[in-house]
Order: sequence, then C-alpha cells, then structure tokens
Amino acid sequence: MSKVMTMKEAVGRLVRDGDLVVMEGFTHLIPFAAGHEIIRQGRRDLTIARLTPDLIYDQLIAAGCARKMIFSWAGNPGVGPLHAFRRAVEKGTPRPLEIEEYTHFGMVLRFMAGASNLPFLPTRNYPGTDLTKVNPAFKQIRSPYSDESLWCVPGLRPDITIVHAQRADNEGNTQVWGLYGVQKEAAFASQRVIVTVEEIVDASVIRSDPNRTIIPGIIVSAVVHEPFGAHPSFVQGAYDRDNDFYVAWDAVSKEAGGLKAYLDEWVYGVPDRAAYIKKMGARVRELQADTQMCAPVNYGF
Amino acid sequence: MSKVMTMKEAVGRLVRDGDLVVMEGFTHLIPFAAGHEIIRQGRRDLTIARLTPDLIYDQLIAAGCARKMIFSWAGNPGVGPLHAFRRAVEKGTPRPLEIEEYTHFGMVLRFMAGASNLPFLPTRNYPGTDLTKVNPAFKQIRSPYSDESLWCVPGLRPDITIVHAQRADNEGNTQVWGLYGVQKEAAFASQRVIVTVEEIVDASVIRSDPNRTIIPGIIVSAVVHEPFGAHPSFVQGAYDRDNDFYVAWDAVSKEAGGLKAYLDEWVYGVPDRAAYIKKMGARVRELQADTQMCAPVNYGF
Amino acid sequence: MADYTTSELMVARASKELTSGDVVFVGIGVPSLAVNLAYRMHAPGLCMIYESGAVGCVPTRLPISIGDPCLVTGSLAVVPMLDVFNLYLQNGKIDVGFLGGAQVDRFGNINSTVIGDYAKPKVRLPGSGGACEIAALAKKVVITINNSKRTLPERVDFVTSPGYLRGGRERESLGLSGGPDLVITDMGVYRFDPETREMVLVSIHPGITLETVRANTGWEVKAAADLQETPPPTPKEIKIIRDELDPQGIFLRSRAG
Amino acid sequence: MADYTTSELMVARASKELTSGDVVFVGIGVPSLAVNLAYRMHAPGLCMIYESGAVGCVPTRLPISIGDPCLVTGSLAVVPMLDVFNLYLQNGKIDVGFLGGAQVDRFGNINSTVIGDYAKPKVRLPGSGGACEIAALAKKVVITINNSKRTLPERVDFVTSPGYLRGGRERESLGLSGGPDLVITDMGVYRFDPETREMVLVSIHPGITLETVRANTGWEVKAAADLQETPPPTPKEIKIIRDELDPQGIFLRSRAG
Repeated sequence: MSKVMTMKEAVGRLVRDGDLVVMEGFTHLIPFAAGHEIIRQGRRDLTIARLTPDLIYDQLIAAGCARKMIFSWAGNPGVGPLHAFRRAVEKGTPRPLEIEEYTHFGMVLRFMAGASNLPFLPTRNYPGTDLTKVNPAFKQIRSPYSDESLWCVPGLRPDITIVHAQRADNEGNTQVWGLYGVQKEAAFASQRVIVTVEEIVDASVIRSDPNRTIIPGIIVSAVVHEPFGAHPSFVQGAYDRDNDFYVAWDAVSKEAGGLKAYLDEWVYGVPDRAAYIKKMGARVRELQADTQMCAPVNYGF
Repeated sequence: MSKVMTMKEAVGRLVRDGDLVVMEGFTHLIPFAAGHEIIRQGRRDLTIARLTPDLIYDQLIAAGCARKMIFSWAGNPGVGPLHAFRRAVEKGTPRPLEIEEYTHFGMVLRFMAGASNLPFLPTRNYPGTDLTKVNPAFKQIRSPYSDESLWCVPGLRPDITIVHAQRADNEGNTQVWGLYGVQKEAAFASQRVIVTVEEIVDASVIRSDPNRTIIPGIIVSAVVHEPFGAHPSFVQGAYDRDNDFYVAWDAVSKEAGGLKAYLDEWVYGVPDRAAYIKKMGARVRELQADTQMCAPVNYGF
Repeated sequence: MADYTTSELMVARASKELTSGDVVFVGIGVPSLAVNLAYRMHAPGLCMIYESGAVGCVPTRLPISIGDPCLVTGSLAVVPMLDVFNLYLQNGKIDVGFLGGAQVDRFGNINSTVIGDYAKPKVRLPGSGGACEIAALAKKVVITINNSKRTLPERVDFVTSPGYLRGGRERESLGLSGGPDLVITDMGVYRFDPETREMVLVSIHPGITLETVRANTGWEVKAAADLQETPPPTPKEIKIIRDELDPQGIFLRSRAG
Repeated sequence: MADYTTSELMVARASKELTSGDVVFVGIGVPSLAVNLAYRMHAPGLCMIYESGAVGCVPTRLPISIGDPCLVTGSLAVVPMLDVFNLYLQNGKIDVGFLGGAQVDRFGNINSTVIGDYAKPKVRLPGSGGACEIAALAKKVVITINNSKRTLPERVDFVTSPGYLRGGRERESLGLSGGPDLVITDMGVYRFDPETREMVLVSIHPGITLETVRANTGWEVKAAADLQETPPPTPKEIKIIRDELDPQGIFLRSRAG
C-alpha cells in the first residue's frame, strides 16, 4: 500500500525528540527540506550523524535541535568552516554540542556494520592517528588468521534515516543515480526510513530498471514528494549544486545573528518547501540541469 | 591503451598451471567459453573456486585440470548432482579432488575480505553447523564491543579471476545488469582479471551511464570479445538460459565416457567459441532474448 | 481418490504459512510454487526474494533455477549477493525461508552435505548453498521433505543447517533466534514442541494413517493430542497450480494421488 | 618578477609527480589543478578518483567540491563510498593521494582536527574526512601547504593523518607502508630522509632564500647537499592553468608573484 505523505506528516510521525537521526547524501542529494521541517517542528536533544555535517547540520545546531554530533568532516566544502558548529564546540552556544569523531572510512564502516547487524567491522586504517586516542569507540582486535592487529569501529543503528532521491514508487522502492554516498547502508542500518523524492513514479518505471533500486520499499516507512528538496545541494539530472549559496553561507553564518536571521526568513518564515521555491524565484530555473541521457539497456530474456 | 585480445591469447598469457582460478557468475554470465579454452590449453593442478561449481567446473574436473575445489553448492540447479564432481570426490577419478567447503554467505564474505585486503570478515552465521568442524578455516573471534563471539572466514585472493559481461570498452571498463553475483568482489580480490564480453563498446557508451560500471579498467588485464560466451548459462538482454542443456547434462555426464565424448566433440573438437556457435546452429537463435528496454535517466547538471 | 497429487497438497499447505507483507526467501520447486500460490490466492503483498539477488520478483514463467532471468525482468530490485546476505538476511529483513534437504532430524536439523562420513562420503550431496545462513538468520523456516526412515532419521549424518540442534534451549544458547517452525512431508505436517523442540505430528494427510507415518519416521514420533487431517487443496488452488504455476508439470510430474 | 603566481608554480611542480597510468586520489584546489594539468600536459592516461565515488572523471568545469556533479557526468564509473575505501584505497589501488592541512610537522604528520587541546580547542578544524585513510593506505602521498612557523611546527598539535610519526621505522612498525613522499610549500619543495624520515628541503622557489625558509619553518630545517631551484611553470603550463583550469581564478586568485 501507498506510504506517500506530506513532509509535515512524515517528520511529525517518525522523527522524535532524542532520536539518533541520520540525513545522508555525500554532497549530492542532501535532504535539506527534511532538515528545515525538523527545525520548524522544534525537535530537541537529537543526536545527528553524517559524514559531512554540511550546512544542513550547521542549521540544526544553530536552531538548537542537536545535543550531539557524530561526524568525520565538519566544513563548508571548498569554502571554509561551519560557523555554528565551531561556536557550539568552541563557545558552547546556543548550547554545548557533544561530538563523536571518525573519518569518512570509519563512518562508512559504522553504517555498513549497522546495516549488516554486526557489532563492528575491521579495517587496516588508523595506526598512528590520534583519533583513536580521543575516541574510545575505536578498538583493536587480533586477526585469528595472522598476528596482525586491526582497528574496529562499532556498528551504528540510527532511529531514523532520511534520504533524498531522484525517484521512488509509492511504496518506497527508491532509485538513485550519480553519487551514491552511504544512503543505502544508512537506510538498512536504521529502525525507520523516510525517503523524499523529486518524483513519485509508477512501479513500472522502477521495475523497468531494477539494478538502479538502492532502497527497497520493504524498509521504508514514508515517501514524501518533495521537488527541489535537496537545494542548496544538487540532484544529478535535475538541478545543479548552488555553489553561490555555499559561498554566501560563510558570511550569513559567521555571526549567530546572521544565521538566526536566515532561519527566520527561510525556515521559520515559510510553511514548506513549495513556499521556499516560490520565494527563490528565478534562481530555481537557473539551476535546472541540462539533458544528458544514458544509453538504455535491455532486460529481456 | 587497448587490452583487447583473443581468448586463446588471454588464457595463454594469464592462466597458469597451479593457479587459484575463479570464474564467477551466479547462474547468470558464467564464462563457459573461457572454461573451454582452459581445458583446450590443458592447464593442470588448478585450484578452482566458485559459489556454485555448475557445469563449467564439472567439465574442468572431468578434463583433469583441477587439483582442488573451493565452493558452497555443487549441484546442477533444479536438475540433480554434478556427476564428475561426485566421481572425483567419491571414487577419486579421473584424479582425487581436494575440497574446501563454505556456504554462499561465507564465499561472498571471503571474496569481499580479499577485495578489501582484509585477513577476514565476521558474520553472525555458523553457530551449530558441522561445517565449522570439518573446515578449520572457520575461526571464532570475540567482539571487542560485547561478549558475543562471531565466526569469521578468511579473505580469498585468487591469482586470476575471469568474468563474462554484457559490455566493456577496450580498456576493460565493464558494465553488467541483471544478477550481479559476486563478480565485482572476485575481480577486486584477484591479482589478474580477464573480462570476456558480448560486446566491446566505445568508452562514450560506458561514460553515458557510469553507475553501471562494476569493474573499472584499472584492475583489468585483458578484454576478450566473445559473443555467446556464457552459453549454456545466460546473459540478461542477450540470450536465455539453455535449460534444456542443463537437463540433458545429467544423462551426458552420468558416466565418465559420456562426459569425455562431450568434451571431445564440443571442447577439444572445436578451435574456439565461434566454431562452437556455428556447430550449435539454429538453437542459438531460439535462445535470443526479446527486447524490454529500461527507462533511461539523465546524468546532466 | 481425490483429483490432486500429494505434491499439490504440500504446495497448498505451505502457501497457507504466508501472509501478505511477508518478505520470503524463495527456493526452487515446492517452495517456489507455494509462494506463487499464496501470492495469487491470499497474499498479494508478499515480497519474493531469491538469494541470487532478485527482490520483488514477478516471474512470468516457472523458474527452474534460483537465478532464472525471469526473476530479474520486472522485479523491484536486483542487488549484489553481498547485500542479500548482509543487509537483508543477517539484518533480520527475511520473515520466512523455505528449506529442503536430504535428511531432517527429530530436532529440525537439516543435512544437505553428505550421507555417511564427511571425509569418505557414501553419497556426496551438493552442500549448503545458502541453506545454512537461511536456517540461522531467517525469522522463521518452513521445511518440505519426503517422509521416510532415510529422510527423517533420529539424527542427521551432518548438520548443514541448524535447527534446534539437540533440542531444548541449545539453539538460543548459541545466539541464534528463529528456527524451523513447520515441516511438511508427503504424509503429514509437523510443528516443534516449545519445550523439547522435538518435531510433533500436528496434521496427517487424507488417506494416511498414523501407523504409516510411524513406520516411515526414524524415531518414535509423537502426535499432537488434537491431531488434525490436513485440508486438501481447493479446486481453485489446484487450477492455479496446474494452469498458471506449473503447466508442464515440471515439478509436480505425477498426477497420481 | 616573472609572470606567474606562487600557486601556479606549486600546481606545476605538483603535476610533475604524476605519470600516465597513475591512479590518483584527487582533492580540491591545488591538487585538483595539478592533476588536471598533468592530464593535459604529460599524463593523459592517469585515472582521477574522488572519495565521493567518481572514477575516471573528465570535469568540464573546475569542481569546487569533491562531490561536484561535473565529476559524475561522463566519468568511467560512479561507485558506493564503501567500495572507494575498501576495494580501491585499502586494496592498494591508489598510487598517489594529495593532502593538505592546517599543520604538517617535521616527520610529515598532518593535523586537520584541532589547534590546541582536543577537549578545549583554540580552533576547531573540519577534521579528517578521508585524509587519515589516504595517508595510511595510499601508496604515496604528496602534501601541499604554506610555509610558516604556524603551519610547519616541530610537532603537530594533533596527528589526524599519519606521516612517519616520530620518524625512523615507526610507521612500518605499525604495519603501514607508503607514506608522504613530497611536501610542496609556497617557498620550496621537501622530501623525506630515507633513514630519519625528516623533511629535507630539496628545492627552493625562485626569489626565496634559504634564510627565509628557515625563518618560516618550525624547526632547524635541513637542506639537501644539492639544493636545487624549483623550475618555474612554463608558459604553456601557465596558459592551461589560466585559460582552461581556473579561468575565474577561483583557487588562484592573486596574480602577484
């Protein structure tokens, strides 16, 4: 049966105060619209996990939604620092932020271990880094096949994972192309999953290319139709990354006041993503992707 | 630069007596043409590894190429036993066959561990099975995060892996759709890789849909253009599985003599796959796949 | 004699174990027919998964192998086998797994590896394939096998796929949940005693006597107090099996009861 | 003063570390420009990989992030990040990795985590991202950083990405191969002494004196016996950088030498 609902319903029903929340997407497909709705609904004491917190978690931190962050690279890609994150860590404003820090490889392995229902996964990474000294979650084991020691990271099991994708059917069978990031692993590791998509398609479209499905409907709790839901990040084949927005964010967020003004105008000041798009005006069209279609393949037998 | 060569050259240069050889493909894309060339060139003392030895390894065993087999399910799918395998194990003819036995999950993890340059990977599988009693390669470790014990399987690093695929460019950037099996993991675990394909395409075709590439050219040693190279198994979008052949194989292989007669006629009796196809005649057309194209997607930005 | 085969009865009975919404790991033969029958009869929402990586299959013909191309065309997803085992099976997403084997013993352990000694087998069988992990990691397992002293011994020659091992709480003590729930043979249907974890006959097929079952089982088999007769397949079920699922009778050859 | 910027010289020098056939883990800024310059000048066969999962990229514009859509369109492969780290990096398929950071010390250890104490940082930096694993698992690492007492201290405040640790054989003793090969700053180029594993100045940029370098390095820096002058970028290199790679001067803003 259909799992389609509005963003307000999906976040209202499935994201709870105190949850371990994951909104993944490596540069590509970052679910900003979902993040804004979480801020509007005033969720509190969240533990937020992502490889790259990016602007979406900088905004959650500034809005006071987060108690703790699990991450591997907290910057504004190609631009500079995340100012709200730095204020929370360096000055404890608007509230102190507990951090648990890994590397990209470590976070990917944490999601894969969680998704595989394993307590941990091993890696040859981490000898010599000070990260293992400041984060006790890194532990060493001895290989039963040699005298080698390997570092391990623990499986991560989010309460809720939210991903944005190009398309899904109304049961949540979800297809992505372009950069995959770790959305599949995060979704399988999670107790609940919300998928927000540019387009809800008939199951026959999904079934015409089953190798593209990264998240099956059987693990999805809600499907939200949210065009432009990843802005200012991008959606391959739909719209470009809004690099000007990322560059401008440095000045916007440098002072707490500027960031609050942004939230007042663009998050609290609009009821939903539709209003956000309307407010953006012509810029939306400027970001529209050109067309470069793939060569189709035959699934017949 | 181009890595395209004939099957004779590729097997001649890259498959050596005593090698640990993997020819993967789970029901789909089994590289039979490569297996026949290995038999024709008289390779000896091979250790052959596959989840499902299938008819391809039953033929290698009958031809006396194999010293040892690593596997998880040795049958003729939906039909019955593999008779050459049973003769080798039960009677030691034509020569004794050493076996090392896992399960599908275990073999998949062995390839993934090898491909990740890890000594092992853990799983929650295997408590209670007698397989861990007869195969000392299964070892237990204690999780550093709990008091749980987990079984592990060791990484597998083949000398040579051979896979068949729908298409590749001349540098070996290889695309597959339909059942993936474990070809990607086996190829990355291997020292050398041969890719045999239905079609060699211009790089622009590969680049039009980069998410379909499962094996990058950087790990490929040779590319062989071998249409119909997977018969009697199948290629999604090209030709159907020859189920009649699999059913008939039971009678053909029941006695060593019948199997030898098959090899004399269809392997030693033909110089290459082109001659094999010619010899098959009309049957080739009967197996042709119908057309069910996928909905194309946009990679523009 | 009613116009249905024992295999058809087994298929119909097995199909009743499935409910809409179940995620089912499907095998070839009776399991495949049972799942497809349930899908058409009463469980349109069930999701078929094959260890080959096909998810949400809608086969347009009877697959003779678990890797048939008809399982791919039109399916909801086709995934690497690494994902099938890690993300689906080990991650607890599989509700029901169907298994068969050469031997099933009193505590639901399955042997599909060897008859006789492993090092010097009398008969070398195909081996586990995915059976061991399905038995260990699916939420629930349904077994189909013939009923004879050879196929239902007191103790299997080799435990390929763990059931309740030597009974009682041994399975749980090793960290395994789930386990076999039902065994369907050509003579009857068995469940497992919640305490001893021994196979107990709960229903017997029409025309079969308890004596026949006992004479063809490798241990002193217990029968449930309220032993039932297995319901025969309905005309509609028989019609679907014969006309839609296995028109050439590939898996259900004999039409004799 | 010659008509090129120090950044352009650094890009040109870095590009010479790359040969055709190299599989290169590319970062943003100088590394990206250096790899694209090498690709156009002398290494048409090199394969660019970004940790975002894009392999064999042919960017049609200067990517401002390692996840830019221009890295996907027309690439040879786009793979899950799990594969990037397990199958490519940890599996030894990456020949060269480029790294930067806030601090690089005498033994090539890199800090991109914190200035000051980790618990109470003076400055909280972005953290490792993929840097730690690239430093640990790539066959060879090239570092670009500015030359100052702050950025080249005797010992980094925090080892985010391991170089040769405290020198000698410590890196190998921990099971790591590879390691930093070259450090390119705005004043010179350093390699590592094969025994002590200490950074040694091997070439100095035109117009820079050894005294200037020493005055701007956090330890008593050694110079190679055959200290060279770094070759300036050729007119062709400068033309490619300015006209094709960074026409808006996004990463190489200042045109002043």
